[in-house]
Amino acid sequence: MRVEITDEVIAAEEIVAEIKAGEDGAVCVFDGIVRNNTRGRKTLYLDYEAYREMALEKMRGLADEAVERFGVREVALVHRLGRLVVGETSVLIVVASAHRGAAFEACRWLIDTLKKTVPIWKKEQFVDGAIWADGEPFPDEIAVAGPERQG
Amino acid sequence: MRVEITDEVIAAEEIVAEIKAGEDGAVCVFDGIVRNNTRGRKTLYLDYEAYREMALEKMRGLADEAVERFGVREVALVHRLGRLVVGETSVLIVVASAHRGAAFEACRWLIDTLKKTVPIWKKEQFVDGAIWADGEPFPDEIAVAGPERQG
Amino acid sequence: MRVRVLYFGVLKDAFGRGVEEMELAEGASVADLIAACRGRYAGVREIWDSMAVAVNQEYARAEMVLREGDEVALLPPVSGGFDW
Amino acid sequence: MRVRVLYFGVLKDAFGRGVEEMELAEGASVADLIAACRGRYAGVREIWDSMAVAVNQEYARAEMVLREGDEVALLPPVSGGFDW
Repeated sequence: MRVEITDEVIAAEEIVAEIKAGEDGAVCVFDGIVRNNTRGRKTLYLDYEAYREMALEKMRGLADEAVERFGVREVALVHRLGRLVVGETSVLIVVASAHRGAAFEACRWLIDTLKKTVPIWKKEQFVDGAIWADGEPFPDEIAVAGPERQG
Repeated sequence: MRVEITDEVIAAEEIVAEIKAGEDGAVCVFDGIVRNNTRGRKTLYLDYEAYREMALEKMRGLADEAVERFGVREVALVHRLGRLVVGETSVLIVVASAHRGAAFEACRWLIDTLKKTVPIWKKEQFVDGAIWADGEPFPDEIAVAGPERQG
Repeated sequence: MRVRVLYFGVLKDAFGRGVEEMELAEGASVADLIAACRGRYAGVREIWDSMAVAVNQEYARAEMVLREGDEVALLPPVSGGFDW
Repeated sequence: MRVRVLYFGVLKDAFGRGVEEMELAEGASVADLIAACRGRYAGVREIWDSMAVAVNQEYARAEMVLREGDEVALLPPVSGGFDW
């Protein structure tokens, strides 16, 4: 299990090569990269920040859960923080498994769940301003309704 | 679109690097590798053979259809033939897209459809004998029922 | 009429060759060709019941009528959908 | 009692800092802390309605009662589920 938060360029080839073993028949890789636009607005770069200790702990938990839920053999989950330019990898997920179905499902579940539950944010720098990217709302079991919604 | 049947080692890193463009936010890769066993029987190597011209034509068709069906930007689809040892890549699929959902779905559809409809076969060499791998039955629209089933 | 028949995978091993010319009656269909081949090879029945045929590199139905010079490929199920 | 409050993302920019110590009444809950912070920042309501809170690095419910020395993090929705 390789779970990391890093400030450096993610060495994708190395991570993929390292994870493979003789009993694997399928490797599924998700590479999340910085896109040159958001809804047509031109992006210059992104700044990623995290609640670092908690994010790493949550990522470890997701990797363990993926192995248990989908029966895959091995998982790598690496997120980069700091300033990333267009084309760079912000998150890399690699899943190795005997069979492809489990590899795909675990990989998809990992990125979907990571993006909803791991405390990492990105600020997008456009040519004409910067915004914190709209996040997907937290799942109900995590969200804390504001006081006005509780009454 | 990079669609190839090759007798050489598949240069995965090169293919992935080549496919990425500024408008992509997600790259999904499927790497099908030779496993060291099939149902517990130890594998020495696999020999892949194809109805080469037809297989290439079918793969081109699948790549085009993936772009159209899932709205992804770009697809690479490379299959290797000949003798492959444990750990080597037999098929590599790379899908680049603005969004991850389409990338995953196209990648999964490509490998599932390739394995049912592209005329490529593998013979497994075990320590104690060789067999042509059991294939999944052809989809109904492709299968030709034998004469005995027609009456 | 003559057609060119290609064998792949387990069928190639069974027939001991990958290609041959076959003489068929005018109006013979894909099903007729399969029946002729089947008579020459007492292999496992499942292969014949789950195979596909390509005529000139396109999948073809059993009732398709063949023509002089066609390239007919007999295709066992392709490699291992449930294998990985 | 004193707790340590961490701000992230848009909240960090809004408060102009990433961390501060806050004095709360004994028995104060996560909801009480949010109400206090909300009073100090007239930002968009949606953030407060869709955020999460972690106490000592675990997601916590609004009714959870805080204790002296807790690390409480206010977390805006995480990065862009519908973005890629």
